[in-house]
Amino acid sequence: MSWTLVVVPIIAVILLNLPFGEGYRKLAFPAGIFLAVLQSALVLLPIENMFPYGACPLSPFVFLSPDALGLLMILSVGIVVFSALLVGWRMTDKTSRKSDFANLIILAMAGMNGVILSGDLFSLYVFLEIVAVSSFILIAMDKNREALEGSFKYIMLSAVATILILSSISVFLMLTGSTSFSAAAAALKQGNHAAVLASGLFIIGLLIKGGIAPFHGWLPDAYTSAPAGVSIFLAGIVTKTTGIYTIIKLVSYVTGYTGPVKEILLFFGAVSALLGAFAALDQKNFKRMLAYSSISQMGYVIMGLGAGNPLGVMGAAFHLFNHAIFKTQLFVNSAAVEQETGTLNMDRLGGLSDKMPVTGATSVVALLSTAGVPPLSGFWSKLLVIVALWVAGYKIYALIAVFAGVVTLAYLLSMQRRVFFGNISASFSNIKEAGVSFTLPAVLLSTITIAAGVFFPYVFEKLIIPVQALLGLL
Amino acid sequence: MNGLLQFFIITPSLLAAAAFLSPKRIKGLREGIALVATGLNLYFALAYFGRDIYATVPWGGGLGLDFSLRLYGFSSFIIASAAAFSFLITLYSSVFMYKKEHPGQFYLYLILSVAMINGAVLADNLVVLLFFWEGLLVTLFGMIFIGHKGAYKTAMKALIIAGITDLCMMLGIALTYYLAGTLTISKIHLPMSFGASVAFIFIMIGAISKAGSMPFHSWIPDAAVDAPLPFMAFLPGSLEKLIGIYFLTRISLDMFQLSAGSWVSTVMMIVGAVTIILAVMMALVQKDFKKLLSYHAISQVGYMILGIGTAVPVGIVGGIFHMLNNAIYKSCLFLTGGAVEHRAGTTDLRKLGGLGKVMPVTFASFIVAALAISGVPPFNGFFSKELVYDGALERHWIFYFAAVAGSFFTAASFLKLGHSAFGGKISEEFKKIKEAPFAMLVPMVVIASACIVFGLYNSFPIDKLIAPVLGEHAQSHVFSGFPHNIMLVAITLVVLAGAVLNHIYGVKKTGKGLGAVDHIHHAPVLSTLYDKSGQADPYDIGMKLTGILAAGLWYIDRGIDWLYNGFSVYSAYAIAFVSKNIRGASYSAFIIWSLIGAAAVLAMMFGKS
Amino acid sequence: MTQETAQLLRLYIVFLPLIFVAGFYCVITTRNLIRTLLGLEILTKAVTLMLALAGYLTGRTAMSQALIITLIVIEVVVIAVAAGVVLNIFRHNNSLDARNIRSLKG
Amino acid sequence: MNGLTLDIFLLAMMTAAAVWTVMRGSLLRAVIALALTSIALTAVMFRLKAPIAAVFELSVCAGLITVVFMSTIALTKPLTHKETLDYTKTRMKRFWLLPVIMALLGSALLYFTIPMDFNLAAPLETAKNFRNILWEERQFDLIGQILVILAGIFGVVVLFKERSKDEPQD
Repeated sequence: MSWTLVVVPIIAVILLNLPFGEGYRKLAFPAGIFLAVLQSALVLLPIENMFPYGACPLSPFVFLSPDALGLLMILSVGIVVFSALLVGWRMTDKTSRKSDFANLIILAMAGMNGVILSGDLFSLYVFLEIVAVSSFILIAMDKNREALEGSFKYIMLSAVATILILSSISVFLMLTGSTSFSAAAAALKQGNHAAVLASGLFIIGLLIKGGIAPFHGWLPDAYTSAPAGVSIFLAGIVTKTTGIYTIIKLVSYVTGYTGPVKEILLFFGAVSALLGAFAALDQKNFKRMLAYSSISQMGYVIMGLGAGNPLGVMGAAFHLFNHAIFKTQLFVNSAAVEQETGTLNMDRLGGLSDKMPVTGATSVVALLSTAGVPPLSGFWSKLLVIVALWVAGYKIYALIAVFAGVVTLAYLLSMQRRVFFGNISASFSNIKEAGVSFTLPAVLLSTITIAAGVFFPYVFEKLIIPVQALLGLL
Repeated sequence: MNGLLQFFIITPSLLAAAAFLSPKRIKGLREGIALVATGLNLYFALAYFGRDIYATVPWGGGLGLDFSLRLYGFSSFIIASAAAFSFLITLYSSVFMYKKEHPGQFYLYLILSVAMINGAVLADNLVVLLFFWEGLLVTLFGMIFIGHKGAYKTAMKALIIAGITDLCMMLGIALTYYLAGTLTISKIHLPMSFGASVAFIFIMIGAISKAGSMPFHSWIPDAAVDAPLPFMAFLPGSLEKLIGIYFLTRISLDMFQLSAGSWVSTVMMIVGAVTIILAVMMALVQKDFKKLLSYHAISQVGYMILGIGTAVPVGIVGGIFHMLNNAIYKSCLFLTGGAVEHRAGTTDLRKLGGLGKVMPVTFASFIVAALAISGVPPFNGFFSKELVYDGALERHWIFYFAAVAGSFFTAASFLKLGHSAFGGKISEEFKKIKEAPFAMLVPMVVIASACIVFGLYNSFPIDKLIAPVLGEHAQSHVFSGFPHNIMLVAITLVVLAGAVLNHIYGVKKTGKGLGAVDHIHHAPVLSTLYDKSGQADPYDIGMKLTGILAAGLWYIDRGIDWLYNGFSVYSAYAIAFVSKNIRGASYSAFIIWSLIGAAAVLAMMFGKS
Repeated sequence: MTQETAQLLRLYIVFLPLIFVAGFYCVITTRNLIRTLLGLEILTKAVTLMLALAGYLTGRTAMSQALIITLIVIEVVVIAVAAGVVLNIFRHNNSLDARNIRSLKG
Repeated sequence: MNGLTLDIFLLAMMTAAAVWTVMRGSLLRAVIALALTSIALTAVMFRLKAPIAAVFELSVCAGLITVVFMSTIALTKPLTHKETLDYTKTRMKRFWLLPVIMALLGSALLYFTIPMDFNLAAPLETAKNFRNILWEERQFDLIGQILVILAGIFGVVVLFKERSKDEPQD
C-alpha cells in the first residue's frame, strides 16, 4: 500500500522526464489519471493482496499502515487529483506547461500520500514541505501578476509555519531523543512546560498551513490567483491534507483531546466558521467567495474535532471528506464558467444555467450539500458536528455552528442567483455548455455527494465509524 | 325536562319570531302576539312560583358545559317580577309604538329579551348564563337602534360598553372555573382568597355594568333621548337592574362568601356611594324629562350596590328590596314620561307646564312614584332605603351620609320635575290635550298601586322572597315591618323637609319650577364641576386612548419591520466588510496576524495549567 | 541534567531568541523582497542551530545531523523557488518593492 | 572552561552577523553578511559535535544560497549608488528599533532565571554512526528529499525560464 502511494509516483515522474524525446512528456496526464484512479481503487477495492512483493523492502518502522482517517484522505486525494488533472490539463494552453502541471500534481500527490503515511514528526515536516513547494510552483505557473503575488504570500506564510514546526520538533528531540509521535506523547503526558510549548508551536504551524481564522491571510489570494486547475487542487485537497488532517493526526497521536487543546480548536474553529461565512457574503469574485467558504467549512471541521467525543471526530472526518468533494465540485463549476465566459465577476455573470445546464445543476447539488440540506452528504456531516457539540456540552459553539450554517446558505444562494439564475447578459448569449473535461468531474463529484448522502448508513458504517479509533490512541 | 326549558325560553322565542314575521296589514296582530307571549310568560312564572326544580341537558361535549337550569325561591321571584313588568310594558307599548316605525322589530326584541332574561336567571351553568347574558346585548343594541335615524351612535356606544364589561365578566368566569374546577353555579363555593377576589371584581364589573352603575352608565342618558321610551322603561328601567343585581347577589352570597371586612366589599360600597352622589347631581340639572329619569335610574343602582356591598344582612336585604322597588317606581315614572311625550309631543321641561290639570291620572301616578323614589315613609322606597341606611351606618358613617345626601337631591330634583312638568300655568296648545289612552293608564296605575302595596305590606316581599336568599346569615331577626331604627327615620324626615324648603326657596328665587335648583347649579364649586362633567365621559376617554394605542402599535410594527429587512441586512454586510478586510493585504500583515494568533494559542495552551 | 549542559543550555536560551527576533523583524519590516528571503534564511539558520543543540544535548548527534542534512536540502529548494517567484515579480513590476504585491484585497 | 567562552564568542558572532544582515543598507553587503552568519553557524556546529552537518551547511548555505541570491540580484536591476545612499537613510527610520528590542530581550533573558524543570533524554549507549542512521532509519526522509529535489527542478525550469517571445505577455 505505502509503496505504491509514494515511490511509484517518483519513478513515474523520473521516467516521464527522461532527457531524450518529447514524446514522453505528453504521457504525464494519463500517468496522473492512472495514479489517481489506482489510489482511489486501493482504498475502495480490497486489492491489497494483489501485489506479489509482500513486505515492502523499506522498513515497516518508517511506514505507518494508514488508519481509517488516512484511508479516507487517500480516497479524497485520488478523487480530487483526478478532477484537478482533467480540468487543469484542458485549461493550460502550452503543451510544455501542460506536462509541467501534470508532473507537479503527481509530485504533490506523492507528497500528500507521504503526509498521510508519515509515522513521525520529522517525516511529516518533510512531506508537508514537498506539497508546499509544488503548490508554490503550481500557483506561480501562469506567471501573471496576481498568481505571483498569491504564490509569494503562500511561500512566506508557509515558511513561517515551517520555522514553528521545526523549532517544535527540535524541542521534542531535546526532551525525548526521538521524533516519533509516541515519544512526544509520553513527554507531553509528564506535562512539563517545554513539551506543552512544543506542541503549541506545532499546532500553530499547522493552523497556518490549514488557513484557519487568524492565520488565513494567504488562502483567499492563493486560491483566487492560481490557475483554475491548480485552485481546484489546492482548495480540494492540499489545505485539507497539509493543514486540517495533520491537526487531527497531531491531536490524536501526540497531544490528545485535553482541555486546552479542545478549547483552542473550538475557539479558532468558531472564529473561522463565522469569519469565513461573513466574508464570503460580500464577495464579487466567484472563486474568492469559494475560498472564504472553504475557510468557513474548515472551521466546522475543527469545531467538530474540538468537541472531543467520538461523534465529533466522526463528524469532522466525514465533513472533511464531503467538503473535499463538493468544494472541488464548486471550483470545477467556477473553472467551467471561467472557461466559457472568461470572467469570474459575479456582477457581470447571470442566467448561465440555461446555457450551461450541467454546470448549473451540479452547482445546485454542491450548494445544497455545503449548506447542509438533507438528504445530501453535507447535511449528515454537519448534523454530526452540531449534535456532537451539543452533546459535549458546548452549547454556544453548537449555536454558532448553526448560525454559520444559515449564513452559508445565504451566500451560496446569492451566488447561485447571481451566476446561474436571473437573466443572461448579451455578451454571453452565445456560450455553450463546458467541455467533457469539466462536465465529467462535475457529474462524478455530484453523484458522489448524492450517493454519500443517500447511502449514508452504508458509507457511515464502512468508512466513518472506524475513525473513532483515533480517540482511543492516547 | 318538566317544562322549565319549554315555557320560559322556547315559547317566548318562537312567539317573538312569530310577532316579527306576522304581516303588517292585520292591525294589532303583532301587539296581540306580544301580549299573549308576555301573558303566558307571566302565567307560567306565577304557576312555577316558589317551586324547586333542577333540570339539565348534557350538551357541550363533556366539557362540563351541560345546559342545566335551576328554579328556586330567589330566581322564581325575579322571573315573576320580570314577567309582570314585561307584560305591563308590552300592554303600554302596544299603544305607544302603534304609529312608530319598526314595531315588528321592537316586539321581536322585547319578547326575545324576556326569553333571554328568563334563561339568564334560570341558568345554573356559568357559560349558559353567559350565553343568555350576551343575548341581552343583542336585543339592547337592536332596540336602541330602531329608536330614530341618529340612534346607531348610541346603540354602538351601548354595545361597546356592554361588550367590554362582558369581556371582563368572561375573564372572571374563566378565573372562577380555574379556581373552582366546575362551571355549575350551585356547586361553586369559593373562600375569598386573593384569586377569588380578583375573579369577583371582574364578574362584579359585568354585573354592575348590566345594572347600569357609574363608570359604565354613559349610554343610558343618550339612550333615554334616542331609544323608544318603552325600551327605557323595559330594559334600563327595570329588567337589566333585576338581572344585574340578581347576579351580583348570587356571586356575593353563593359563589364567593363576601365578608364584611374584605376590601372587595369596601370597593363595592365606594362604587355604590359614588354612583349615588354623581348621578343624582347630574340628574339635578337636567332640563329633559326622560334624561332626568335616566340619571335617577343610575343613581338608584348606587343604593342597591351600596346595600349589597355592606355585606351586612340588613344591608343586603335592603339592597335587594330596593332593586324590586326601584324597578317598580322607575318603570312607572318612565311610563308617565311616555304618556307626557305621547300627548304633549315633547319631554323638554322648558316647554311643559301645568299638565296636572289635563292629565290627572298620569299626574297622580307620577306623584305616587316620585314620593316612592324620594323615600317618603308610607311608600316602598322608604322601607328599602331605611334598610340600606341601616346597613351603611353599620359599616361606616360616610356611606350613610352619601346615601342620605342622595335622597335629599333625589327629592329636590323630583320636586323640580313635578313642579315644572305638572304644576305651574299651562301653555295654550297643551290646554286641549286629553288624558293618556286607557291602555297606557292601566299599567301606570297598577304599578303605582304596587308602590303603595309593597310599601305598607312589605313583610311579604322581604320575609318570603328575599330573606331566604340570605340563607343561614339572616334567620336571626325580622327585617320587615316598620324600620327598627327610629333615629334613622327621623333623619330621613328632616332631610325630606329640607328638600321641600330648598324647593320653595328655589321657586321663590327664580319664579318658576324649573329654576328651583339653579342656586345649587351655579354654586361656586359645583358650577365648575358641572362644566367639566361634560367631557368626563369614560367612553370618550376610552375611545381616545384606543386611538393613541393604535398609533403607537403602528409605529412599533414599523420598527420591527425595519429590524428585519433593514437593520439585520445592513449589519450582516457591515460584519462581512469587516471580516473581509480585517485580513490586511500584505504578507507582513498576515505574518503579524499569525504571531497574534500564535500568542493566543500559547496563552490558551498555558492558560489552564 | 549535568551542570555543564545546563549552563550551555542557559547560554543558548539567551542567544536563540535574539536570532529569531532578528529574523522575524527583518521579514516583517523590510520593503525589499530579497531581503525578506534573507530574513527567512536567518530563521532557518536559527532552527538548524536548535536541531544541532538538541542533538548535542541528548548525545544523538548522528540523528540530528541526518535531520539537518534533510532540512538544508529542503530549504535550498524553497529558497530557490522563492527567488524564482521574486524574479518574476521583478519582471512584472520592475522593482523589488514589497508594497506593489498587496493589490489583492477583500 | 574556555570551551564555554568560545561558545559565547561564536554565538555572539553569529547573532551580530544576523543583525548586520538585517541592518545593512546595500543588498549585496547584506548577502555577504548572511554568508558570514552561515560560517559562524558552521563553527558553532563543529563545537556541538555535528561535523558532517556543519560542512554541508557551509557548502550549501554559504555557497549555493549566496550564489542564488547573487544571481537574483544580478538579474534584477540594483539601485544606483546615489539611490542606495538616500534609501539607506529612510531605511534607518524603520530599522533602528531592532537593536533596541534585541538589547532589551537579551538583558531580560540574562536577568530572569528560566525554570529548567524538564529533564533531557538519556543519551544512547550504542553510538551509531551517522551513515547507518540516515540509511536505515530515515529512508522515508530520503524519499522525501528526492521528491523535493524533483519539485525543485521543475520549479527552476518553470520559474527561471526566460519568457519566450510567443508567450502571451499577461
